Amino acid sequence: MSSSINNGISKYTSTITEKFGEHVESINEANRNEMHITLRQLDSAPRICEYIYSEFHGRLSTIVCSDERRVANGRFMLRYVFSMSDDGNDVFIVVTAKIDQHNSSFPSIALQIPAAFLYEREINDMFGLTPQGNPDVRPLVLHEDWPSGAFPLRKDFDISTKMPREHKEYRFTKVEGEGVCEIPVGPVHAGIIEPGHFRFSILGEHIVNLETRLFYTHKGIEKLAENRSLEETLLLAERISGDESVANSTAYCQAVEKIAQSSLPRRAEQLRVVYAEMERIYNHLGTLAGISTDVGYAYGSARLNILKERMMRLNETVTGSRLLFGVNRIGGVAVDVSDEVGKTFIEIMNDVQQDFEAVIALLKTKSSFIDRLRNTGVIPRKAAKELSIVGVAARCAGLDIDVRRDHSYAAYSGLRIDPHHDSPRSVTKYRIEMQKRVGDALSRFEVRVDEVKDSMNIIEKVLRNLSEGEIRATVPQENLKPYSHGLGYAESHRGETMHWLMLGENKNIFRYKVRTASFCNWPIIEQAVMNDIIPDFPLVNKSLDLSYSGNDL
Amino acid sequence: MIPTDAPQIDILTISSAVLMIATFGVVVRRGFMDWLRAYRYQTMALSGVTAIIAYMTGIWEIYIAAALTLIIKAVVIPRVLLRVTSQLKFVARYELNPYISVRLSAIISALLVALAYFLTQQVPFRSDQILRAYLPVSLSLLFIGMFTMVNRRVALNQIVGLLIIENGLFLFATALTHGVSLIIEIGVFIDILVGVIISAALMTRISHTFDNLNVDNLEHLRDDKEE
Amino acid sequence: MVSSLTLFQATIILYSMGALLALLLRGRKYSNLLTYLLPAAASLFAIVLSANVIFAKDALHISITRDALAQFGFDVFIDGISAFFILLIGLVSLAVSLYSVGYTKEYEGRKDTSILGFLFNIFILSMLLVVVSNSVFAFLVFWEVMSLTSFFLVIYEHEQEANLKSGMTYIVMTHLGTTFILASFLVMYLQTGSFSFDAFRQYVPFIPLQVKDIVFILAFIGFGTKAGIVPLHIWLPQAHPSAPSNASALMSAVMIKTAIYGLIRVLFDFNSVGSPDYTWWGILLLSTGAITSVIGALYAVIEKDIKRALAFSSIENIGIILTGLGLSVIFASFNLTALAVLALVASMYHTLNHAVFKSLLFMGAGSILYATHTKNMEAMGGLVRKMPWTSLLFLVGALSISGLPPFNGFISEWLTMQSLLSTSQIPDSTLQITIAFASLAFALTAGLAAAAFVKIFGISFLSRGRSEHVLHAVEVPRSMLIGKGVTALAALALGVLPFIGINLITSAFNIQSAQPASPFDTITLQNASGSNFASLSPFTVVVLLASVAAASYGFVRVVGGPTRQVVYETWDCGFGGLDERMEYTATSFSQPIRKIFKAFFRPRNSIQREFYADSNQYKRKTIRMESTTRSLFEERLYTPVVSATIFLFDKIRRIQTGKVNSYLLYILITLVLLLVLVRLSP
Amino acid sequence: MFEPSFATLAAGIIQTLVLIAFSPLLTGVMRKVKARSQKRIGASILQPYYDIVKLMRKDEVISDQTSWIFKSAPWINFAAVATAALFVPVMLAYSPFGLAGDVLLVIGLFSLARFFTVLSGLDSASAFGGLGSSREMMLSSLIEPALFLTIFTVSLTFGATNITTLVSSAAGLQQLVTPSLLFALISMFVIVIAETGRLPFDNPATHLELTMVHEAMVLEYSGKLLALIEWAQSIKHLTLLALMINIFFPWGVATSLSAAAVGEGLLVFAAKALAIGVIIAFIETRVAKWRLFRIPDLIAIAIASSMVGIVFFYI
Repeated sequence: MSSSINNGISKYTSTITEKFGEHVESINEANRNEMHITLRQLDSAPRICEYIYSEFHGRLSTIVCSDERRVANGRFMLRYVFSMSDDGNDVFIVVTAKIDQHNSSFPSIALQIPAAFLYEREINDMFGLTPQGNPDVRPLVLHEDWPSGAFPLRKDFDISTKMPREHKEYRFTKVEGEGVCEIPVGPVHAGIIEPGHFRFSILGEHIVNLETRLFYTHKGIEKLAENRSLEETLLLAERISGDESVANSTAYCQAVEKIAQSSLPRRAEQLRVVYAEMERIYNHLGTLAGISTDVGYAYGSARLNILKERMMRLNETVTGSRLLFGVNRIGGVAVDVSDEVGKTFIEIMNDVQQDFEAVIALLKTKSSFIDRLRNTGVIPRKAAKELSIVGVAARCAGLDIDVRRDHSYAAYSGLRIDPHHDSPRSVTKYRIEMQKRVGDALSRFEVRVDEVKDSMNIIEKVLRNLSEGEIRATVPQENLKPYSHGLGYAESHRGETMHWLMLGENKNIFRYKVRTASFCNWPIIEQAVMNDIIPDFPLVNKSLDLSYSGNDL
Repeated sequence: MIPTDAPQIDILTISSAVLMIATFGVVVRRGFMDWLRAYRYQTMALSGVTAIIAYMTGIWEIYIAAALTLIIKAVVIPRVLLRVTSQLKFVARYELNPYISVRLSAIISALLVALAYFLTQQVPFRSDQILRAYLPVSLSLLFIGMFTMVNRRVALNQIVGLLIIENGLFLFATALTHGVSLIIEIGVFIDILVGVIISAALMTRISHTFDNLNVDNLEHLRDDKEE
Repeated sequence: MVSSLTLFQATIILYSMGALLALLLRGRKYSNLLTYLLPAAASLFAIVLSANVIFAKDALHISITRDALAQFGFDVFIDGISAFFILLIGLVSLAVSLYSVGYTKEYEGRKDTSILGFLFNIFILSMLLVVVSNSVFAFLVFWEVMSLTSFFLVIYEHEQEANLKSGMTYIVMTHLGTTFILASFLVMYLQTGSFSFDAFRQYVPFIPLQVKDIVFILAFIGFGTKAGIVPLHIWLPQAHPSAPSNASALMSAVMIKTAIYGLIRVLFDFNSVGSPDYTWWGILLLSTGAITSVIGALYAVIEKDIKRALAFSSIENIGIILTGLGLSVIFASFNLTALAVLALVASMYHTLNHAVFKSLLFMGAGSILYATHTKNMEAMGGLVRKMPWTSLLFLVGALSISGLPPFNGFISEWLTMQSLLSTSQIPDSTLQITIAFASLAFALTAGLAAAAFVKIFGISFLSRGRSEHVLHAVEVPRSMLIGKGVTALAALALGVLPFIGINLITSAFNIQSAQPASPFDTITLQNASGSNFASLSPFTVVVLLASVAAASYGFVRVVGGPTRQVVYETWDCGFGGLDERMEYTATSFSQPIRKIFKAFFRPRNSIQREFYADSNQYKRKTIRMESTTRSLFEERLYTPVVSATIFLFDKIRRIQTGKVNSYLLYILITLVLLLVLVRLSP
Repeated sequence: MFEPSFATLAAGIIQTLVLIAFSPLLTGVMRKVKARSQKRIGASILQPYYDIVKLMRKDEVISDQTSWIFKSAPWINFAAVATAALFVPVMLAYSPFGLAGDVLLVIGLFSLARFFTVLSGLDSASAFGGLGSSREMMLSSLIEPALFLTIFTVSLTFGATNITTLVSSAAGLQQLVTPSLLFALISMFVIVIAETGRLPFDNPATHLELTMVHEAMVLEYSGKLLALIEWAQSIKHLTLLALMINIFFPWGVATSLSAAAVGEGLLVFAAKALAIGVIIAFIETRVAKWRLFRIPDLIAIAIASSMVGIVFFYI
């Protein structure tokens, strides 16, 4: 990993110093692509964040709060992470603000940066820090039965505390007007799916408003990780969401590797790409099958599910796990792919690809199928941008966001189409394609189909050019200093996954913040179903493929 | 009420009914691919009808016309259209929002059929069996084709109306004259073929030019949205 | 055997006494009871009177004409047709009178109930006198009395501005109608030289066809206005709901039938439609009927005011009645007598049925109003547990009006459908096809009516109460239940034993038909080749239904053993705590239909969202949804006409100084036009 | 042809019992066909019977918001549908109750059943029930005209709405296909699919409450009441198929009461019902559920088809 000066960072540094010099305590660069701006005063955070958001076009990637009262002179720390990817820059701007421990509130940025809404509510729940100026501070993570005054992510909260249950009421937005009624759906659903509550306000079939309520199965992963060893936490990371095991473990491992400044063998990086794409393929196939089920087209879903099953069996043959558990290790990967396995892999995959293309061709000529998808659940591009949604959901609305390229990791560099490296002709074509996407379920369907084919090509390309050598490097332990921190990220099949890690004493975890793609994307469903009809909701939901488990950490 | 001792199967009326059904199959489709497929069936029915006319009149030329119909209209024209339009995006090939909803246009088409029968009732040469059976059908085809053309917004889908009209004309001519001279027929077929190709090519151009679709416009277009 | 005259006198005297006592006994202890028991007794006499006329053939003809005023005589003639409508009036007013004993308590202490009682009695009496009048003068006088009393009933609650507006629309429209009726009669007078209906009967065959056409058109518009045909229906859904519910019941169930009575007089009594010249009369009636029924049903489905929904349903049913009537005229004009009889029976059966179930439903709606003080369905719900008897009786009404077996609505709709199916015997294929297509409207009406009444019953009575209006609702007094019970029983009787209705109609109209001779016989229709076209025996159906139900209960019991039931909350997806906001509303229920017919309803949903900050449109402070539909007739027809009229009057006022009475102008213009036409006609 | 006698009455009742008893089998076969065509093995074709028996023995959970309507609706539904089945010939060309009611009565009884089912959906005070009820009424109010027009066409052709007359003259028809019947058949086929809530109108196999039509209405039912509803649904399906088969494909129907004729009639009927059931099941796997507000288009096609049928009849 090179430690050369990142050009992007220096550009931002100068502007920030110029504009906000008096508010900034320090600006420093860390972990190759992180630019840390530490503020003198908490009050200046909104201004500087908004500046980065509106002038630099930074995308709010996550907000990390941590209780560092015992470490940094008794303070809560707020870190606003912005992802910068314009002009081919690979930079994360981290705005760090300190909250005095006597102060139990911080200024909200949610009205300026809509994406901050959920983060601020989460912080309000978990740390007891109130976002001043945020009109909605209803509990998000902790439900009505959680007693007030208990903040689980504060360091003085013991994880084994037994909490008494209370009974309060959660207030949903009420739509005024005669004839409007509500449909409460969930948390228990008719199918075998995870819990989540949807509150529709409807007029007949017409959806007037939708509010989601999640976090029914909050697992407390961030709290569980505290004081655990790095290896133990890897197991935890893999289990955040069963179908995103590779993405999450990759992101976690990369965070650790970044802090340790370790570099990986080429073969390990390539294999990480292979596993990540394998995960993407079987999940996209599952989602496509789900879309087909939800429009009532059983034949299509049966055929796609068969393909998904074949891919999952292939996962098992190659890695020993259908869900690709245990493939990543800190410093590399745990499972190697021999040449022989690689060959059969490609063979089977090509076979699947042929079948896949046949099914898709069938689906695309089925007008009853296409008619259901077209113009259903349209994600407005503006909303997608303002709510900082990621992954397929963003790409289907024409937002070109892909962590694999924007903040290229593992062996992804050069594998994705990149406006700054590829030929102008192909880039123009790619951009036109992007602009044409209208954000409906059909776009999502098509984007997923493209990505499946794409992933298959990537795997084939990587496997054919697999470097020789080790699959795991030793991590330089001396670099794992107490209270050093770093960002890890990966593009799961749902989108950008962010892991922020801060080490404590004894190379244990001090604070582990996970933000999956689902957390970012859940709010968009409330926008996507607007003006749609009720029977199309399951389809919209499925086409967005949001995870409950990945959200309810 | 049909007397139970009716004569043998009335092949003429039934074939005209089948042709009618096939035509409805074309009218109610929204997607380009769907109506093309339905158009193929309609043409097959038409060529069957032509063969029946040939059998009834015993003019061998009409058999050739039937075969030509089958080959050119059921095979060549669909292929040409498919090829020419293959690069078109789905948007340009799918009738999202006709001026009159599909449900109403189905019923209007039925009314047009009734009108066609009503008009041809007055035609004096009803003694001619073939004409009696097919004249109203061909007139219906004309009406329905025109209505379809009027009703569609997507340029490519207006061709469907043209093709229906053309089939109606063909039936009209065949039924009325019991087979025009073969040469003329071949000429007509080639004419149509060229027409279709030109219009399809034109459509492709047009939709390329207007391909930048506005999302907001699309939202308004969907016909099952209120407001 | 009491003579018809005595019965007639007794009826009139009792109604008049009821009216008088209502005023005299103002505020006394038993005033209420007497005010409504007298008309109830009078109604009984009326029913006996009609039975006497219909079955004992004791027709009544009284002439009170003085020579000096020969043209302005009060002739009374009760033949079968009149008697049939007297029966209708008697039956409904019996039920409604009983109902009113309890219902008027709603107004006690708030309003002067003696006025209501007075108007109520006079209103029934005037309707009765309309159908027995045998001269133009008498007819119009009583018609006017009927219109005025009903107008006063509409504005009875004049504190509410909406009611005044309804009253205004009503009085204007009804006078417009009267004008046309008057014009029609005047043309008749010009041709026959007499104002007596007897003279009309006598001389009409000699009137030239074109004049007859004019007479018919005028009468059709005039009576059509009263009946509420589209597009002249505009007053009906305003006026009927505004009146007190007992008056609404009378207006919807009976008053609009007087218009049908008028049409029948013109069609079958003054004229004898027996040649293809009259076919277009039938077509006019049929097409108007088809349009009226569909439009009435469409509006009934989306309406959320329960009484307005019922009023729209009345329009729909008038459409069905006119459909039957039109078919009858068409058949008659082709000399298909048996079919003409069938269609007439269907139409009259529906007239009778509609009187029965619509009064039942309006009384039910009145009961809800009585208990909850609201007409808005969105505020109701859960009444089935609070008002079990009312809900049961209302359900009978809803089932009947939806045309479901074994209730009476099914019989008349079945007969109408059979009449429609029999049009294959008309020797004109264009007409056949047209009627076949028109039957589409009829079937659509039937489907929409069922949707409307599922909604009305389901939203008002079932599930959870939607507002505090229903919290304190209790079952209505017994007298109100008896009133509804009478009509519910009639609905069931007419449904299970159609023999009653069919025989009544055939005797009243003095027509021959091969119909059931005994109560349990089947109705049988034959096709052209003499085999069984269709037959129906509702009684057998009821027996079969009952035995199948019993058998299936036995079977389930044997296979399944005893049932153990656990009462639990409605499934809420584990979220806990369903409340009244989480059940379907009336607007939501009808939204799909509204959307499908959006070209007609022009629905608009406007959503206002208020945000905390413009930069964040994802967090809403408030959301407000307004959903409206537009009334095409008001917007496209009446508003332009009214503004044009106002414009015209403005102009006239500028020229002339004096006030212009609009009705006089109407009459004048119409008369002049008519005279010119008559002059021009050969 | 058939003299009213004890034997004909008994035969008529037996044919109805056959229809009622075998209706779940049709459901089972259709499910099996669907499963096979989706490359699944699928449950036994007898599964609907197991379901019904099991449900009948289960306890019932009744919502505390419901009224007597909820408890009586399944019974009325079942009784109305089973009574309607009495009027429909199966393997005989007549039904003994033909004089008591015609095809319009059959439809009336179905409407009665539907009326109560829809009310029961509203009675449970759950939004799902209301959703289902509202959709059901939307569909039925549109199907009504399509159905009536189809009957119009058929009754024109055979000169009756009386089912016995209909089937006898259909069976006696020399000409196998007439154009108007062809159009009526198309229309009838669409209606049967719509009335019985199959794809593309309604997905009987879905678990998504928000997309359901019929299933959403009966979501609150359990135990015996649910068994009745499911069974009634099967009976309705087979009754409509029987009506369609005997009007449009009456070949082989028993026109006399001999054992051979009846046996043959039964076998031929079973074959035809199975064939149509398989066709419907196959269509179901090959079509996606249509968008809710596109469904009227399909019904409009049925209506248009009947209209053209009428035109063809009068020509």
